[in-house]
Amino acid sequence: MEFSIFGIGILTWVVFLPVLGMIVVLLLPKGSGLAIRVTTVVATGLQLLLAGLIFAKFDRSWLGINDPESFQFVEMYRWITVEAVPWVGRIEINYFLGIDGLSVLMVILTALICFIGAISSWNIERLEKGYFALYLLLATGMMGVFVALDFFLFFVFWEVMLLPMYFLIGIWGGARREYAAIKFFIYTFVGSVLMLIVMLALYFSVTYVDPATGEKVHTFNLLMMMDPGNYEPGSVLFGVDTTWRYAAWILLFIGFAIKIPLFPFHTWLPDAHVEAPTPISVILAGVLLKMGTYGLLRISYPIFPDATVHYMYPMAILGVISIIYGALCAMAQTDFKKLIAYSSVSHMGIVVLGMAALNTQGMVGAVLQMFNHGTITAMLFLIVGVVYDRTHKRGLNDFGGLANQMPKYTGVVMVAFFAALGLPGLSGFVSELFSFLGAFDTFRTLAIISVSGIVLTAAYMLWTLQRVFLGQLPEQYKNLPDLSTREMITFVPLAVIVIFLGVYPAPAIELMNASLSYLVEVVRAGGEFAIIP
Amino acid sequence: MAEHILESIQLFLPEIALTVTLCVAIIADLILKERNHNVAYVVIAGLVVTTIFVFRQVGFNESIFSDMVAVDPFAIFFKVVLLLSGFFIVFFSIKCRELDANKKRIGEYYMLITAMMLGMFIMAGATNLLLMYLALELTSVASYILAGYTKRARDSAEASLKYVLYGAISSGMLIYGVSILYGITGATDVYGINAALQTGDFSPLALLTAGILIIAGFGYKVTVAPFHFWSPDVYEGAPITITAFLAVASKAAGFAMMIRFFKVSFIDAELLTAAGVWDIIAGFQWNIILAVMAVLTMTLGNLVAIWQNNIKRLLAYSSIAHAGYILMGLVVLTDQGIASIMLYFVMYLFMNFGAFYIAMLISNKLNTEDIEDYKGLGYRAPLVCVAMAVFLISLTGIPPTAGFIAKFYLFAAVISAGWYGLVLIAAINTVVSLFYYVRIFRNMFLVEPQGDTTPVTFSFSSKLLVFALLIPTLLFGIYFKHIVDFAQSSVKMFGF
Amino acid sequence: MTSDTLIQFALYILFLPLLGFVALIFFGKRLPRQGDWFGTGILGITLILSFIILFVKLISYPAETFISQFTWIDFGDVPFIGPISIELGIMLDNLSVIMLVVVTLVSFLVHLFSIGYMQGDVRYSRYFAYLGLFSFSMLGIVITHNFLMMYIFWELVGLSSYLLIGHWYEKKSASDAAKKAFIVNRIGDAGMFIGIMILFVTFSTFTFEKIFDSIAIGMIPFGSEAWLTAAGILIFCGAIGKSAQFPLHTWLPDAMEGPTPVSALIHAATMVAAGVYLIARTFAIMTGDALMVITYIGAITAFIAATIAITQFDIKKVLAYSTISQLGYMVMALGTGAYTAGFFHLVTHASFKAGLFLGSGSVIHAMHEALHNKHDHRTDPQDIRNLGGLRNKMPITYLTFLIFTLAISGVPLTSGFLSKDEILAGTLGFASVTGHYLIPFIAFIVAGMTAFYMFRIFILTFHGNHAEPSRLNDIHESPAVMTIPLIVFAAFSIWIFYSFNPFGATSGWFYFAIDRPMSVVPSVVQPVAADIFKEAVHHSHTLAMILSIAIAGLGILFAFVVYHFRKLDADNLAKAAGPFYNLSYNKWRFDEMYDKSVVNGTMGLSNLSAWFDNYIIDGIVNGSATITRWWSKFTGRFDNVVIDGLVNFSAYFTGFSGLILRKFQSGKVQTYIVFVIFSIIVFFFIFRTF
Amino acid sequence: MMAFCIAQIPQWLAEPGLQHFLIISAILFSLGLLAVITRRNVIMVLMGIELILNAANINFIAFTRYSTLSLEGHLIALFVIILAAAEAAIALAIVLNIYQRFSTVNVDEISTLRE
Repeated sequence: MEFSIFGIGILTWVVFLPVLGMIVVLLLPKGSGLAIRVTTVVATGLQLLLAGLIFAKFDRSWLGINDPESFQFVEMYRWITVEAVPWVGRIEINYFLGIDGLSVLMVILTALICFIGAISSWNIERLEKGYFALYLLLATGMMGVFVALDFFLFFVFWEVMLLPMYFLIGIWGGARREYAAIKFFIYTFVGSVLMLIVMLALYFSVTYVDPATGEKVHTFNLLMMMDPGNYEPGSVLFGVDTTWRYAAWILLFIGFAIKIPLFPFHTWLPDAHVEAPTPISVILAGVLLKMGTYGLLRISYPIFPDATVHYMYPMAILGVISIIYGALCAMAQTDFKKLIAYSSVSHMGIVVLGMAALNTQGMVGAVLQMFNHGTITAMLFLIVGVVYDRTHKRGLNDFGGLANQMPKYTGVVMVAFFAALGLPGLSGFVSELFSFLGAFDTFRTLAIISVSGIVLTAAYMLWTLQRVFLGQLPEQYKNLPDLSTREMITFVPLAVIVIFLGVYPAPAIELMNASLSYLVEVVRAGGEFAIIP
Repeated sequence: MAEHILESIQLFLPEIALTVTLCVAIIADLILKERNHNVAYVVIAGLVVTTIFVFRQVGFNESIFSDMVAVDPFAIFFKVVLLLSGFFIVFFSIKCRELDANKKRIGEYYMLITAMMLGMFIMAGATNLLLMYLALELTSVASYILAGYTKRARDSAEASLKYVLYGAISSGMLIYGVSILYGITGATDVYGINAALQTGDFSPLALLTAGILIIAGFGYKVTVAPFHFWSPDVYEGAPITITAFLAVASKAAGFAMMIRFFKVSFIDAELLTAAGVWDIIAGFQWNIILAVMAVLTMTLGNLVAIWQNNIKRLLAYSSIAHAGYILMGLVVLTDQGIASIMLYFVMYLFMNFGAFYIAMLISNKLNTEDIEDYKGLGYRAPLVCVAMAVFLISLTGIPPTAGFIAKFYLFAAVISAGWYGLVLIAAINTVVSLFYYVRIFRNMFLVEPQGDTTPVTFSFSSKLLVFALLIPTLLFGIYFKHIVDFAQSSVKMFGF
Repeated sequence: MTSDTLIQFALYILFLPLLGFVALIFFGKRLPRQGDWFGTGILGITLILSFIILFVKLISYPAETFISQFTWIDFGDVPFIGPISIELGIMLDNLSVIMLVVVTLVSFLVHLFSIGYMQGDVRYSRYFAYLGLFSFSMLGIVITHNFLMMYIFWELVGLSSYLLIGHWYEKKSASDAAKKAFIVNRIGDAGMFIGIMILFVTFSTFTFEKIFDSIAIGMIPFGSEAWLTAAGILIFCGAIGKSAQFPLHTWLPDAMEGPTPVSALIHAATMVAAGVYLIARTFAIMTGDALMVITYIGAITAFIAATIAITQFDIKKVLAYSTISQLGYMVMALGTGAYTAGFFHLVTHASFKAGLFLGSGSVIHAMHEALHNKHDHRTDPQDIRNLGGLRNKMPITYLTFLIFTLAISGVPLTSGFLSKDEILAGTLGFASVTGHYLIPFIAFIVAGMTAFYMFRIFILTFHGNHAEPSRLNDIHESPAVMTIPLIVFAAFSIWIFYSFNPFGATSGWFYFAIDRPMSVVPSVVQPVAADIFKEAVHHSHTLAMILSIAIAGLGILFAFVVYHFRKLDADNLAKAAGPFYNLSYNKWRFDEMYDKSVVNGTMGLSNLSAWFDNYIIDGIVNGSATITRWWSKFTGRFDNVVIDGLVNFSAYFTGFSGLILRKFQSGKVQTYIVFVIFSIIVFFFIFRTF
Repeated sequence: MMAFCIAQIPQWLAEPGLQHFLIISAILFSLGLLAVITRRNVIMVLMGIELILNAANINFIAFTRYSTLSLEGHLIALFVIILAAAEAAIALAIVLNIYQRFSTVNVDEISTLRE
């Protein structure tokens, strides 16, 4: 499956369109605020368009995961090739892009959320130029992570996203923005340093023989790393179920768990969310968190199947803890944004539980949950943004009775909230259902415990609904305006997706079903798999 | 004999060119009436000539003056690095307001720089302990004076005093150690020493004494803990240009000398494999000592840097930390390690000079070196501050910048040699280093300007220089094939 | 008329209300009269359709089951499990077609009633939209053919009930009640969800028949009957939630905060009966133990609720508790195996209980106007102590209410008598087979109590003299839209619709249509076999009838003695009862108990974990909070330091050690040299060994 | 008689061995360090440094003398002496400068740059 525009692959376009936009933004003269905004929206809009194209052209039956033949829209160019010297073989770093069932949904999500975020960034006043430039750079970084198939490239994109985020939170954030920004920065940086070490270890363990020249080649190609045959005998990560492999898996896992964020690595999230400006919170919750789980599925699972199976139970336990713990913490919050931040912890816990189950339902549930959580949480943060823009308050107890004052708004809120608490007919339910079904198949007790999470979620969501939207409207809010058209534009697409996927999720599931089933086979084949009752 | 000397001279042209430059500079300084940076241009011309000679040496792998100096890819690589930094420093100095106080003696300043260059060139090539010592002294003596060369008299006078005392003692230890080594092996050139050590009849204790004393001597030059104590004070007191020069060039030269000495004289010819993994003669595990020193250095450098408010001092500590990282490359005893060190120096040159240069520009304009005064600068001088941010990010080692590639290759070398503990410590240190680097651009961007908010503008040439440093820093972050090739092909030393 | 047309009709029935909902939500305000007639009309159509289906089905295809399904999600051939594809679809059998009529009928009449009752409400069109949504979800439950859809609509009725209870959400009590209803239901649903998971993981399908068939051929979850029983009980948890069974019954009385027609529709006739319907649907896979649990839960519920109903003064609360009690009755009936009787009671109860609620609604409506004219906003129109003597003022309401009361008390010639009588017979039969005589005992007690408290409110509302006679002049009979539904319901509370023999339903069409399904569970865990049970019931039938009539009469008599002829003073009785009275009056203190244990427990836990998060987790990563706070206290530069990147302990530690280390940099060159020499010596001694 | 006289001279003094010189140089070296560390006066510190260098010189000479080596040792010694002179010159110049600035040559008091 190939597709290119002006001879440049579609994935390259998807990834680097925002950078083009950024360059334009930077070249625009000072004070041309409108032009800057338009450029951003157009750039991300085109990105979304291309994502739609990918969705249309994507072949549902191709497997991907560790089979280079069945990746789609592949682009592979030599990026860095350091010729062989006596002491190391040839070194290859490739510009290797491609997507399969696992990543296609994430690509679409990223494009969508970036577009929505761009629109909701409209009313950023301070230093527009810097803001939108960084925003676009961020978009590129995120998109790149989801399409890169070369570990080096993956890592570079992963890091590229780091700094824009730091500045976006740090400059345009709330009162304690510096604290939040640095916290986010340091946590993530720790994670990526650990990842770097594993990456290098892998890189020295994996070689393949170039058929052309017959020389040994070290490569960062993820797919090469997934093939046990490519591991140098005697190299550190050679073999199965070795201590080093376990260690490497754990390092990687911590790196990703920080991003997810999984209990107990989650404490950066509430701060970052509370301080970040609304569009950035949206990006953060909508896309960034997914990079963690995506990383696990794309890298840890196929490369270390043995370790994955070995650690599936601890992983699931962490997932369950996150589900319940996150929900409990959310219940205790009085800050609207913080509450939603913790709800993210809880919902991402479901993802982890689902993918720890190592069966198709679980995987599908997990990845679908990644997508749905992306859309739903994006809505939730936009919702907070709306009241915050109008009143500059976020306290749950500062409000009440908004339902009468802002009916449209409340309608949107209803959709988002009930989707978040997993009401059937809305997308959240489907993904949770399959995650739990999958989990129950593998570890019953944990699944049963974690189901209590859905009760807690209902509790705090409804409580919030009651405190903010029901009851009597305080005097000072008697003339709050309802949603503006721009805000409606940000909400409607998300709401439509949430409802549609709730009623008929098949289109989304078809995309990934084949790949994920295959991933399950790959992983289970890699390690001693046992059902834990 | 005579023709050998003549041939040798053929290959000694770069150093000779520098010597000539030195003399010309002195004369120029005498005859030129008005006291300004004219001498600088003489020096630049000299450096250009030297560059030409250096490039004519590419590909040679000889030992000249009867094993006194080696002209091999290794030396040439470092000479290139030194020349680069030499050029930059001269340009910096032209821009530096700090030096204007005693314009009268500006000529001396440049010729001393040339002298340092000469010394460092010889350090890069020297294969004889005596010559190493002499070159070291030449460099030091010149830098003693340069350290004291500025208007902020008290500080720099103190700096130079500390420097001279500390330096003299360290070199004393070095030469004492050398004397013992001479006694053990009966030779002063590294090949002879190596040959003698191969036989294996020597008292390890004596060798250890000699080795540690020599390490102390070299350690002072490359500022690795626990022999680094002079550097923060000197770096702070010295003019910023000299600080930069010491932080990059003399460190590079010192490492070149150190690597050559340790590699060539302690390598075990039997155990030398084609895979570039070499082992050292039993009896003196200097690489363990260096490993300990590396850990100490990077940790101390980073931890103390957190507390600095003076940008020069902060960068001084950061450069100590970097010395620690670099040392790892030597510890692992592989050509790959050495290649990564060389690569590191190229990257380090650009990013560190960048940081120093911008610190200098800012102190030129705002006349401050205090990080607290950087608050909100990002809004007053966006271009320069963004550049600064890039340099700092690069120093932290975050892609896509040169710094990342440098660290990447270094860590790669260490991991492939199996020193996982060491690399883990280094990684943690990298995270720690984030604290203070971030603090600088946090002050620049995350804090509103206080008081004076007028934009700060810089001359075109200044900006040009900034770009000259910025572009490589970013370019090598995403495309580094050739530079790596160059480094890897330059590992070759004469003899091994 | 072919099965396809029936299926088509069924689909219309299902989706028309949804259409109504969507239309009213978006364009409600713009429609004439805010679209009340639009909504009502839609329900009218569905009512007609479902009557058609009922007749066609029972006359032409009494034995068939029609299914139409489509593949919702197809996982293809799943590794290590085999092909999984999830079908959604609808199923028409006698059970569902009868239920269809019940739901649409009640819903339609309630719509009609609401037009009068909700006149001039702030969110008039929204109200009808929600009614439409509810009808849609309820009908979904009725005609689904798989557990997944069952669960989906199960939750959706929960949603609509939430929305309707909270219709007047300006009142905190209302929004509280709504929240409570949803969450309590969620608890039950969670159980049901687990039950469904057990079944799906075993059979990798959701459809009833496939699951039943595979159990019939001996496949059971994880190879043990215990899991099957567990599955049964867990699914029953859903019913516990929805049908407000003990111990999750507390939400229903609070739900009376909603508009009275809503109470009639959702919280009396249909949604709460869904639990019973669920048990009826899944009866085949219920093991003996599971059924035993169900029986006792039902009995306990019936008893507790009845005891509470006796002492309440709020007319709607009394009706609510009587509803709970009656639901308990049905559940108990199904548990004992009196399948048909239980379901039959569901149907009859639907009409007369809905009627009772609407009746009370009409009373409240009238009272409300009266009070409004008097500008009296303190008096509670629902408190029976403020009522009385409305007999002549509202004759239609009075008469219909009388019929309903008779019906619920199980007086002959009413539908209630037929069903209740069957249930009592069932319990007796069950007891005679299994020896659990507690069940029939409770059943009869409850029957008596029901008669008593129903007549209590009846008398206090319509007989005697009004609390404030002057108010009587302002009280008028409700308009036709409200009285017609009452009359219809009253009609449906007569025996004739169900069986021509007023003393036995077994000969009626209902028993012909509905028969207890064959149990599919393995023989070792089989419940009492149908034939044995039938036999036993047959023997105890007459006894049951006589007893029930006697006890009902007794209850009614007692009510009249106390409240009409005032031969006994209620207050003295209350005093005499003492602690029992208080217990009953305070609803057995369930709410207090739950608040203290569950609610406070959860909140405490959540606060604890929040604290834990801020101070410990953030602490460990961020370092111990104490140190950080200590830092901030002693050097007031916490934020400064924090911002400088010393966020966390590691950072704090880092900074601290940096602080120590830099002390070495004393500035004295000789000190430096000392360090150098010292470290040289140290090195020397460390590495001497090499 | 003569022989007797010679016989009187202790053997180790008659022909001192390598060790003796090494010991001397070691002692000198230590003394040099001691001076460097303890003396507060810069001049004294410089003298200490001279001691260290000369200790090295003694080593070189001794080694050359007591082994069948070339004259390298002597050569090196010469170089060292020269360098020592040069260093001393620079150092003294700096000390002078210091004295002008601080009007003291006490090393302890010259410690404004620290931490």
